[in-house]
Amino acid sequence: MMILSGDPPRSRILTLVLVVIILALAATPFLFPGAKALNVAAKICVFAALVASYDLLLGYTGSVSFAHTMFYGIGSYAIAIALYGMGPNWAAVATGIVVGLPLAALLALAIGLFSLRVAAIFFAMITLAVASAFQVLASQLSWLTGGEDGRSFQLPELLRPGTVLIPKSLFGFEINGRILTFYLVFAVSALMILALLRVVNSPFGRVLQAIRENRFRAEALGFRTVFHLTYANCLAALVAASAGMLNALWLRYAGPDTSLSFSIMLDILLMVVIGGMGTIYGALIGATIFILAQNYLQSLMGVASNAAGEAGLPLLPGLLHPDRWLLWLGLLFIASVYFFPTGVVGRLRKASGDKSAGSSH
Amino acid sequence: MPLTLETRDLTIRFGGHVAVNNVSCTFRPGELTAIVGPNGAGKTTYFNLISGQLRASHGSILFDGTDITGQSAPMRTRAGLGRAFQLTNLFPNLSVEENVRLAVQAANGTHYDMLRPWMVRRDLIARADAILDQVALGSRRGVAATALSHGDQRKLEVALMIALEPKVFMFDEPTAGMSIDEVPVVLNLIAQLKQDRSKIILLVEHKMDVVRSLADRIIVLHNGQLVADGPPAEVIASPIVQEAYLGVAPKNTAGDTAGSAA
Amino acid sequence: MTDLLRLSGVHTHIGRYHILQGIDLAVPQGQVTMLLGRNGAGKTTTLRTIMGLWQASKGEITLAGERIESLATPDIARRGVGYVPESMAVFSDLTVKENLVLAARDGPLDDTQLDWIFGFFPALRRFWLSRAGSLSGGQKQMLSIARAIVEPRKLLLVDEPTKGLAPAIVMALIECLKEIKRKGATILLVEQNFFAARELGDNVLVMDNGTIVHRGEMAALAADVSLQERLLGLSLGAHQ
Amino acid sequence: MSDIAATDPLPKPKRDLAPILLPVALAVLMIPLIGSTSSWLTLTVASLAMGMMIFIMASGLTLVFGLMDVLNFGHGAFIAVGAYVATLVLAPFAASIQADSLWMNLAVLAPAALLSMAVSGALGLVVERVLILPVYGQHLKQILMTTGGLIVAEQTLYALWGPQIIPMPLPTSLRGSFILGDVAIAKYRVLAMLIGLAIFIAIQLVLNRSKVGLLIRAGVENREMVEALGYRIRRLFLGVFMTGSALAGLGGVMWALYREQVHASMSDDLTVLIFIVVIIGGLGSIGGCFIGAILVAMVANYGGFLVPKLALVSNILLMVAILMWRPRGLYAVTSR
Repeated sequence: MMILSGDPPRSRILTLVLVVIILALAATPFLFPGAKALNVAAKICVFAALVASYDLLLGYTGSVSFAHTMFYGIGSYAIAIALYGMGPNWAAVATGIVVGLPLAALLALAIGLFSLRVAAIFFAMITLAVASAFQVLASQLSWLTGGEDGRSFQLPELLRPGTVLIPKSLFGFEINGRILTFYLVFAVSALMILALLRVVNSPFGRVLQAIRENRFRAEALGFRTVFHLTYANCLAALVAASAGMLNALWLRYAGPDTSLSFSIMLDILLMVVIGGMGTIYGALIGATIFILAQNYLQSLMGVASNAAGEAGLPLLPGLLHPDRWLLWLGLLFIASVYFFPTGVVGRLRKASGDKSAGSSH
Repeated sequence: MPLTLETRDLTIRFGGHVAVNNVSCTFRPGELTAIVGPNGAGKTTYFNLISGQLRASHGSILFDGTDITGQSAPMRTRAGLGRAFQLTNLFPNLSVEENVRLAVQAANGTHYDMLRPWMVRRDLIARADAILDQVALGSRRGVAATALSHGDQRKLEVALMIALEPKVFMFDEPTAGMSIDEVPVVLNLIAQLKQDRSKIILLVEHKMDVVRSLADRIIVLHNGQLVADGPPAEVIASPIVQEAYLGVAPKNTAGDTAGSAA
Repeated sequence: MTDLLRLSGVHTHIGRYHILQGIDLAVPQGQVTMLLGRNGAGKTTTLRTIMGLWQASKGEITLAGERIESLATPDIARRGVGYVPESMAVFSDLTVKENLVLAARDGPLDDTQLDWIFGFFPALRRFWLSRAGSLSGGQKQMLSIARAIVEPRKLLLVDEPTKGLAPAIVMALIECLKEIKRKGATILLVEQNFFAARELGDNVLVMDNGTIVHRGEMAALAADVSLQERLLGLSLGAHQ
Repeated sequence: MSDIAATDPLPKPKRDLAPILLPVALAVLMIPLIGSTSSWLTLTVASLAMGMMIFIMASGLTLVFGLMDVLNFGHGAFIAVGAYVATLVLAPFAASIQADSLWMNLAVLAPAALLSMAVSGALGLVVERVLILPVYGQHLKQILMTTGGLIVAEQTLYALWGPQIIPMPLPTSLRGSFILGDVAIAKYRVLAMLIGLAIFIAIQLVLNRSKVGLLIRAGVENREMVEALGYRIRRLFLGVFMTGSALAGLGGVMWALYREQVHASMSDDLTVLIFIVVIIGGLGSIGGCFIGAILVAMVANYGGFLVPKLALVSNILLMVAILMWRPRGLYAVTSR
């Protein structure tokens, strides 16, 4: 109970689903052999944390930010540039962290103090403008960021796939640097999600909800709401940057497509909405559903596109082409905002709430 | 030096309309001042100026020896100005207890505590529950604020102010829209607060019986101006108040020959 | 005597707040019906519900025999209901003329209409091309009323026209409303100023907590001080 | 008494001139900084032309927000759609475009622009009905829905036209420059400026002289009261929305000709630019939008000339500066 900060899932099915996801993620190296499964699992971990931090903003304070990938990108690039420039050692990793996190926090502070004073709609527009400027900046400063190509780098010795920590002969599984990296990603993501769960259920988190509900009244109670919102914005930025760092470590690469593009922003939005805004748990569910679909449905689209092409159907091959994945995502997004606004977690909680309410009478 | 709250030449204009016009008045502790006047006289606007929801066009507000005219609403609340709103103004989807706990938390200075779950802050919860019992809402603590009856919402509004532990209590029509049997709870509460002679209490109220039973002093606002100030009996009897409060008696109609218009 | 407007069992929710809790009222043709009550009793909500600005969640509203509770606001207005809201709500960015041009929905303003308006409110002629936002409170209120009567209306809904106005203006307004009444208008008028109410009203309805708690003739209420005190909390008179 | 039969004159309404003077002051300030008069003139004309095009694209967005409190994050899609649709006409009649005759060029260009406006206007109808109506009054969902709409529109364009950049050459008669002494002013820029100015004047005339315009201005201020006077504001809104979408489409065609290419992602960059314009102008204000567009274009052109590296973030800096000065934009629409 304490580890969940007094905010249990409040639905038996939801609890079950969460436990299954967490166990499956934890056991991926042993249960699902192959690089793809491990990649998918790591991506789910990273995005669960990233989306949870976005939920802190969207679900708990009600402000829409389009700059979340910017912070994610700052984290990714900080690690990538440090390891690229300083070589594969732990000092470089530390440098990336020491430079990246404060940078993200400072930028979030500036944006927050500047645009959270006025209407929420300003915040959305300004974050969009800032994020797009940042994107251009990152591609222009190619001497630093590698431009469109991004930066590939080597990991410190310990985290390399070639490093065997526990040989196969001992337990029947080989534990190598790659698997260690995965557990690093898993553990840090899990810690961040638990920390966020704590934040939203802390006295501070309640103030955020109060601001979402009635900002005027929160001010009348003596809360300086701009500071609270800015705090939340910085916190979300820190977690997003950390998630970006994990992502870079896992991919051994940072580039515009993997860490800065607007389509990642859309992915995050979709995961929050599918999972359920304002629940934190929704982040894990949303990330899992979305990334599984992305990895396994996209190849299905390719098959369908080819089939349609061979059958000589007009237009369909183009629409079903795997590159048009985003089209279907957009449609799914609109449909879920419209028909499914409380997301999976909201639905499950409502179902169990109805049941328990029904049984008590 | 005892606590004082003073407005000097306080004025606010909206476009061409002067809603509060040069109001100078000093409020002292241990004295419940009722602010009366017809609708639109500027009473709520006057409150908004004092508590910081509106900024004065002219004049100043002094509280406890400092000029607070330029301070934001949150800062004034922290300095000790408590305000209950006329139109119910709560956190609709949070529970009754959470509403009060937020106010307790604000009074407590717990703004950025983000590492501990709220449920371990038993001190905050206990205080919130005690206040809820005080306003007879203890049995409703788990209900969402929006699900309360109108009267209960008014009580919750008052509970939020009490939880702030202010030095100045500003009640804006606390009993408006309450049913007859709910009114005494709130009135008793105000009477109780009056016992503590160190607090300043301001009350905007339409019901004259309420004003008469509670007020030590009445000030009358009319068209944004302060037109009378003094002990209740004296103020109520003055002709200017009769006119301001009951409306304008057309000159051809004597005050008492009512109802012959049709 | 026929009733132009009838509400029966009308409930209105705003968000999750249950504001009107079963209103039954009738506004007779050609008379002024006063709607009194304390702050927060639901008077403005009643007018807004009739006007369709808030949807009644339950109950029937009939205007001249036709059900209107599910019509949209513009369609209710087109059936001849004029509305003077509490906050005056003149279009302050537009001139006085432009405000009235909009109010004359079915065609250009003609001289007869203008004479009729200027007859009531000569000040509007003076400020014809001024921005409505630069008018004083009383002038805005007059423009707001003028806007509601520039075309013939079956029913006028007027919400606290004297609120926040100086005594002299209040008297002038009362005279105007009386004049409008003499010309045969049917009015449902919310008013806190009891003298104004007494001068204008034929009938009176008193609201509290979203229901009607008293209905009768204005004359009867005006004569009965204890009833006034009980219903309206107007007890100053008792101390004279 | 004085209140009714007031004899004292009304206070003259104060015109807020500072924002209008801002671009003028900026332009004057640049003369010594840039040094050469001919470069300055070229840059200034370029700024005005670019500003007018941005204004055409942004005007609909700001009006729609002012009137109905609806913020369409997918507004950029209309721009791209407009540009793509124009290629449907311009590609088959490439010969007429290349002919060195103003009339033959215009005979193709005008129908292309009209078709673009018609299609993007019609798309506006669909977007309003499908995406905005269901979440009317809910900002959060509006942002999400229209963002989704933008993605779908962009991807559909890719699916229909392919991901490659489509060239859109300027008609021959619009190429080249007018030469005035040692100053060269591109013909197309002059045309863009004239069209933009004409549209700005037309919008101002409609808003100030017609009853529809009165209704729009009144609606921006108080929607409910317009309805209470018996006007169906939803239809009016739909009309404004479709007009705004059509103008965005026209702006898309003009922009594509300016850049001589069409690409679906052009809507992304322009959306950001338009948002900046709408924010600094003051959400809902047409005049502010006009000045904002010119300012943004000036900063981009002058900035690009003086400090090329800074050009990328210059718009953000402009926005920050303006919002420090007036947190709600140059002309804050008072009713919100």
